[in-house]
Amino acid sequence: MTAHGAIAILAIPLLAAALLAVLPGYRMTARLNMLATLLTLLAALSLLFVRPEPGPYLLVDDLNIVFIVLTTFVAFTTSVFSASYIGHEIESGRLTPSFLRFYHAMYQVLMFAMNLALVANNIGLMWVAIELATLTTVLMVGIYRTHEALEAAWKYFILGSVGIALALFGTILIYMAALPVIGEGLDAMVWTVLVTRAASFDPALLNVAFVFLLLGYGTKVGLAPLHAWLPDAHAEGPTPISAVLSGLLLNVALYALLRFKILLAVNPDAVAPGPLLVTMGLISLIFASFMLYRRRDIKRMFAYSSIEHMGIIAFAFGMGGPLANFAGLLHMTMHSLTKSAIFFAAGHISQVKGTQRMADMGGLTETHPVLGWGLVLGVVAIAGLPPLGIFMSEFLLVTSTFARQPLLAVLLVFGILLGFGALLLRLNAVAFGEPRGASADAKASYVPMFTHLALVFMAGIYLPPPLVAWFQNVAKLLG
Amino acid sequence: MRGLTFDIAHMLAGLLVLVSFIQLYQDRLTALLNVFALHALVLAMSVAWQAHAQGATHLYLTAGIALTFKAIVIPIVLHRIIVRLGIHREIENVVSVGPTMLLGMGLVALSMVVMLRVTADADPLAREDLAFALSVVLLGLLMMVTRRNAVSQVVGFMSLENGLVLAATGAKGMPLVVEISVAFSILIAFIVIGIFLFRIRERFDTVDVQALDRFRGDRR
Amino acid sequence: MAVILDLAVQGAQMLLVLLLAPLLTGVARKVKAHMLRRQGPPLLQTYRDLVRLLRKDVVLADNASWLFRVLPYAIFAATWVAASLVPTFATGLMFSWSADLIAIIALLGTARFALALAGLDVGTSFGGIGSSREVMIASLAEPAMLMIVFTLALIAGSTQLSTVAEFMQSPAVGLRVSLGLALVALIMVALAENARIPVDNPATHLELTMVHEAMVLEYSGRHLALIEFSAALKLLLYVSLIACVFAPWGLAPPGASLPSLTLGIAFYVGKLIVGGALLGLFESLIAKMRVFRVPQFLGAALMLGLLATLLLFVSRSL
Amino acid sequence: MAMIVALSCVALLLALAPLAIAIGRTRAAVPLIYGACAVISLISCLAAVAVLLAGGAAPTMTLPLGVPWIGAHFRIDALAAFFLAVVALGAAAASLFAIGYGRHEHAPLRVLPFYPAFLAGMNLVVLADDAFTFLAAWEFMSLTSWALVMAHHRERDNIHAGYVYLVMASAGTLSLLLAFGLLAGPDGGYVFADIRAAHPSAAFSALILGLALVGAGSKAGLVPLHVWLPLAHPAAPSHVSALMSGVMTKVAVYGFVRIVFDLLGPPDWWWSMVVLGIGGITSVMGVLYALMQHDLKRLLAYHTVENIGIIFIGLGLALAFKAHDMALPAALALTAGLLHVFNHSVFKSLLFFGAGAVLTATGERDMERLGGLIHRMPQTAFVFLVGCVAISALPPLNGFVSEWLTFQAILLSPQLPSWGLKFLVPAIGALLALSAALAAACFVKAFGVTFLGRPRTPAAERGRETDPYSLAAMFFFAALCLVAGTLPFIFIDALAPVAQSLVGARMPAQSGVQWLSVIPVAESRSSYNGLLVFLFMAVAGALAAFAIHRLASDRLRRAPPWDCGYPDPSPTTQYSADSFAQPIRRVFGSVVFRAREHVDMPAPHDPRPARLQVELRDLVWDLFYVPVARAVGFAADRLNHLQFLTIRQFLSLVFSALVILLLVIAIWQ
Repeated sequence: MTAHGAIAILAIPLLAAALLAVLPGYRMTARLNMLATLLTLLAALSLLFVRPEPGPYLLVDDLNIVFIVLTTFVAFTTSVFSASYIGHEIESGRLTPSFLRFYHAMYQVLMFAMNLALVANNIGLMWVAIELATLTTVLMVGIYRTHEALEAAWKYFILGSVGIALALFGTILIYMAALPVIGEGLDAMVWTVLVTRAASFDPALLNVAFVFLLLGYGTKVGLAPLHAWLPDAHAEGPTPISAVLSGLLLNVALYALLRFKILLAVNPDAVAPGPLLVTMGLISLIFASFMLYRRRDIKRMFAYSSIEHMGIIAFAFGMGGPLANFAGLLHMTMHSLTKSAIFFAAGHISQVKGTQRMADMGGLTETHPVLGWGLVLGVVAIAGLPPLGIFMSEFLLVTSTFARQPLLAVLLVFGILLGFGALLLRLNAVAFGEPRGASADAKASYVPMFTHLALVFMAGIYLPPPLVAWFQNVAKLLG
Repeated sequence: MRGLTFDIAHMLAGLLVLVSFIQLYQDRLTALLNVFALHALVLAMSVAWQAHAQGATHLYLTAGIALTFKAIVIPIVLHRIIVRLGIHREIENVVSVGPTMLLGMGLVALSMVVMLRVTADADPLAREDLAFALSVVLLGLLMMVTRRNAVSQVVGFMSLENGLVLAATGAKGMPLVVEISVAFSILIAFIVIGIFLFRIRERFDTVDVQALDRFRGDRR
Repeated sequence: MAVILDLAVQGAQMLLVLLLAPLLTGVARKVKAHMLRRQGPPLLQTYRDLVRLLRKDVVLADNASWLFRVLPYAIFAATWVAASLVPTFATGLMFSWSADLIAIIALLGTARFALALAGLDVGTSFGGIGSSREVMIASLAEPAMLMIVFTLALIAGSTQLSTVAEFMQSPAVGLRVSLGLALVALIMVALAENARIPVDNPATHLELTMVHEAMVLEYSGRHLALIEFSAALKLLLYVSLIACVFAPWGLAPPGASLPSLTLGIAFYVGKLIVGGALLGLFESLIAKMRVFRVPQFLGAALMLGLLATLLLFVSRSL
Repeated sequence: MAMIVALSCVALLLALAPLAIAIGRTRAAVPLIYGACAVISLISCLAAVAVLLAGGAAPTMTLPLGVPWIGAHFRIDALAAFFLAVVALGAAAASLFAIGYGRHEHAPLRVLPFYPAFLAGMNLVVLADDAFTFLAAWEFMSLTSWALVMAHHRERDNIHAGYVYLVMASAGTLSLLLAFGLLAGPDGGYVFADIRAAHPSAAFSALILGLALVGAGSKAGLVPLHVWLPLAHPAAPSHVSALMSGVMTKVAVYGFVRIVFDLLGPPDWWWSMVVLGIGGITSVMGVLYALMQHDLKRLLAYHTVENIGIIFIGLGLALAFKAHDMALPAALALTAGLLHVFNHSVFKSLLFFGAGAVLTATGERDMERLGGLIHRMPQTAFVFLVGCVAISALPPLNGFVSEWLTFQAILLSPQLPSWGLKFLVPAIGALLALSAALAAACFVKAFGVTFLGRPRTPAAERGRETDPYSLAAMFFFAALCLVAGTLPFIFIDALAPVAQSLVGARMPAQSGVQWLSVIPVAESRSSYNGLLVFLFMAVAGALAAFAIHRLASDRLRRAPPWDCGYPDPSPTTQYSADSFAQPIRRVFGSVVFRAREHVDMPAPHDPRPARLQVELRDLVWDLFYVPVARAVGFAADRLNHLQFLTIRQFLSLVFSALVILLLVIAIWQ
């Protein structure tokens, strides 16, 4: 069985990108965009059933299959959302058709890059893919060409490229470490080979490599203090891109980190990556929670909440162990779904209100019940309240941590509570109270938002056994 | 013969570090660009030497890329840009030269400590190169941190990537993937920076990053 | 047969307290008058007052509610039941176990609750003054009283008054500091609860000082009679409580013969007269205090009670 | 069987929520939803009672929900059955009340969907038999009740109330999360059975106790974690307030009992000192707060705090006795506490119903603007009066029975060997007595100012008697107060299996005792017969009335009030709620609330009115919460500067992070 499925999830976006770059008219292109992402999703689903053999470049295993399906799914729903969102942008004249063409093409390129990063079996290839993803998102963040957008894109670009450079250095170091054991050539960069031989690598070199990889890919993940690009990029870019950034790109970067964590975990003498991850995770969590209190821009606020949750996830993987890893994976999945749903809501809300300032929004549950309650549900989910999925992951994480590292767990709980306080404060102001701001009725497609929320709700109550089995395998893999 | 190869590689790599220091020392944009050209040149030479030493022909390609793009094209274009923007004036460092130098020294020492200790059993050629490469990377980063001006930051970034190339070539038989990706990334990086400088020029009368920072989130 | 006798004795007790309550008040008044070199009303005057009040019409405020008319009966009922549950001339009566000392205190609480509500019903300022002050006093007197109950319960190992009284007769109880403290506290509480000097003055209608009288200001006729009667009953209750705990002599044991019962009654009447006399004496010796000194007075009682209890808790374990 | 019934009731309730969203706008929605809730709750209440009385093995069930490899475990043992009965009973009555009350809801869609979900959440907490299900249900209960608090979100206070409430609630949940983390251990034995099997070390147990106190206490409203309660309970619609105050706090008590008595294994003696201390302080503080209020619903909410304190006193005593393996006294104390749980749920719900009826009749919650309602709402006034008497722990109603039992337990405590308890318990007794007396004062005020006297505003004059559904609910609970007060042995015996399972002994059976009286330990020691006391009072009262009307006079004339000769027609001359509390404020307030009175008396020639201003400070709020809020705000401001750095400065952050990590590596090797 050759890698048809794996090829497909790469080929479809590329073709679509080429097509979309030339086709005019936003209705048709938007539909084409949807269709392409749908096909990609189907291809990804096919991977569940027929799994190609790992080759020197491509690999599909338990770890990344989850990510691939998640990515393609969110990509699809986002494209549905984007269709209705972009339509409004065209009408309001924030985007010109030519830029729209560019936007759709870039969207597909981004999909291609992320899928490539996920299925890449070659650490160099993975690096290239993530770099490509960064560049495309940079261009899309700057697409509105307002002062703020450009500034955000510029900041993102500089910080991102520095991060990516560090990551490359780390990759080279890994190769150097593999060199004496595996010998020159391609094999020394193939992950499946590396992981089998990693036990005999030079541990010291691995450590330095991991430092660079942590900082490099950590920048993409948005861990504090490397997070600076993230809030602005989320706030200033088009909302679908914010959704994709928070929901997917962060995960992809984190996925890269996980690959290398496994590599280190195999080597007995290497420094345990756990403590580093835990520390950065806690810093991000608490820092972001404090930052939440002074936010006035709705999208920027949820960007910070993404940092917070990335911190929690990093913490979980840093703690390790079957429970914590399971919690981490679950939290990552739930966070992608929930956060993108929230951005869908936030996007429509800011379109209706004509602003992103939360001070100009209020009483949404009165003026726009569906949007308002959707936002409430989303925030409730992201805050980790039952019966939604994130509650389960936080439950598993906190309970399993406290018995092992009471102090860490207390810090974790402190951070979570802090962030919750801030989110709830804003939610109360935006969703309840006297209606404020414009009250034009929203021309929005609620399907993507509520699909995500429904899935999160489902997961909070009942996790299907196959999914559980996957997560448990991966959790074992992560050690 | 082995000894000579090693010495020359060592010398070239050391030279690269030295040039990085010179870069740090510069506080005029034009001079800075020239020095950067030199930096790229030395890089090209060292890469070429590595190609010779390792007998890896594809590294000559890398050397060529480095030479043409970084040593020639980019400096010229940047010269153009700064002329067009009319900023030949002094570029003020955040940290004055002296402390910067000291900091640089510290970084080099650090990278030595880390690397030499790390690759104790790796082959010495690669080891030296790695150490120097790391210091070049760190110095490039230091440059980005200590300069206010966008162009000089870009220069710092590129010298950082030079360090990467040095490391990549130092790694024996690293597949072509890497060179391509490096070149590719530099290319893209340069184009995007160009676009940005251009757009930025449309809107602001300077590329000074602080001007960008005047519009910051939540100040609205 | 025995059951009939028990019932009779129980009934006798209920009637006895009813009969003797006005007498006690009369005695107190008489003694006070004598101390003031006055002749004072005859002992039976209180009975006459009650009867006259009962005969008179009720003049009801226009906006008085049905509750206003029900409350006097509730007050009377609660107080009467409470009073007839305290051993007077015999212990271990048929129904004496149906409520222990705590319950008796609570019954008085019910009566007070009703009285305070009555003060608020018509919506006059004086009624309000009376009720608010009454509850303030009660909120301090009740805890003090309960501390005393604790003391007794810890000594006698029971909150059942009959048991306590029998225990107090037995030689097992020595002379105790706690008992002394408890007695003092009990007397202070009793004065406060019965609106006697120095806490309140049953005879005054000087508006700003009165508490009990202010509450019942709007009552007249049979209602007033009932309330006065329950006041008398309450006084009797406290006197017989003190008597049966601290002077348990002559109490007829359970299932005693008729002669010993009559002897008990004689003893009891004697105790009442002594108690009333002492009360009158005390009241004519001391002056009334300001309303906001009362908390300190009762706080002292509470502290004494708590001290007594603490001593016991520490000294012995049942 | 019972389990199936209970769970299907929960499922039905959950199913009602989406239905309510669907039909919420129609007129039939209110009676339909609330009627269904009432019926379902009644059924599950019956099921619970059946389990409680039948005894025998506890029905259990496991569903493939929740944490995948564990599933959702459910179990109805005696404890769960008792609390399930309390919850379901309160829910049934509240739903019945709401059939009438809910009609006045102006935005039913904000109440109807969340109400059944809230009920379901409370049921689930009691049924849960593993940590995840328990906590999920617990937090779900908070969440849905929060939504109900936000129902009238237009008032600013309510938004603040909702905020404080949900933050405190999730703080509590998180601390329970930590507690269960310790109980379950690192590899996650979340099922209660496993937790019982494993015994944590002494230090851990103490930690768990602390966490349980914070977690359950913040929901139950222990001082100083009570601040959310008087904000949130009044903000919700009255039938929800009744549920939150009367039932949800009991669910919190259940959580505490479940963890400390059941899961945590043998207690340490000093734990009881902590619990007793907090309970005593809570009871007195709660009633003092309540006395200072003039908002009827807020007064009731604060008074809930007091009763929670009384319950925890009972639980603390039970802990003390259990720690010294004195099983019988422990059983007595525990029964007292649990009986008070039931009683309080009954009369507090009743009182909130009354407050709701007043609110719908007059549109006023502020007692200073009410008065004289007994003339226009006689039936409501009557049931409210019953509730007041019951909650003031006065015989012959039920509040007295449980407090009497608590006193009996206190009187047994000299047998305790440990000295700390010897000193503490009498003081606690004094506090309990004090709070009981103050409670009476508090409810003289509540009833007197609201229902008696003359109406203070036109709104109060326009009041009309409330609807039959509400009245039915209120009369039902009033009757229950009387039954539980006169025939307490039924409930005491029903609680026997609970005590048996938790402290290994039970109170002597009361049903056999002659004349149906209650004898906690021995007849010679103490006994109480509510039935006889009630009968005596009834007979005595009737006798007196009969005799007087027959033999003396029964004539009656109406006349203007006397009032010492100069009655003032204006209703403002009546004693107001604040002036009624003034003596007690002067006695206690100056210490507890830093109460200050500023009198502004104009000079003789000056026509402006004299003013008396009273200033009360909530020390708990000032000492605990304001500093925390300040600290968070300060940190947020400081850190917020990081948002406004230049790119270069961000780069230097990255740079320094890199250098530091390299240094770490260099040093570490």
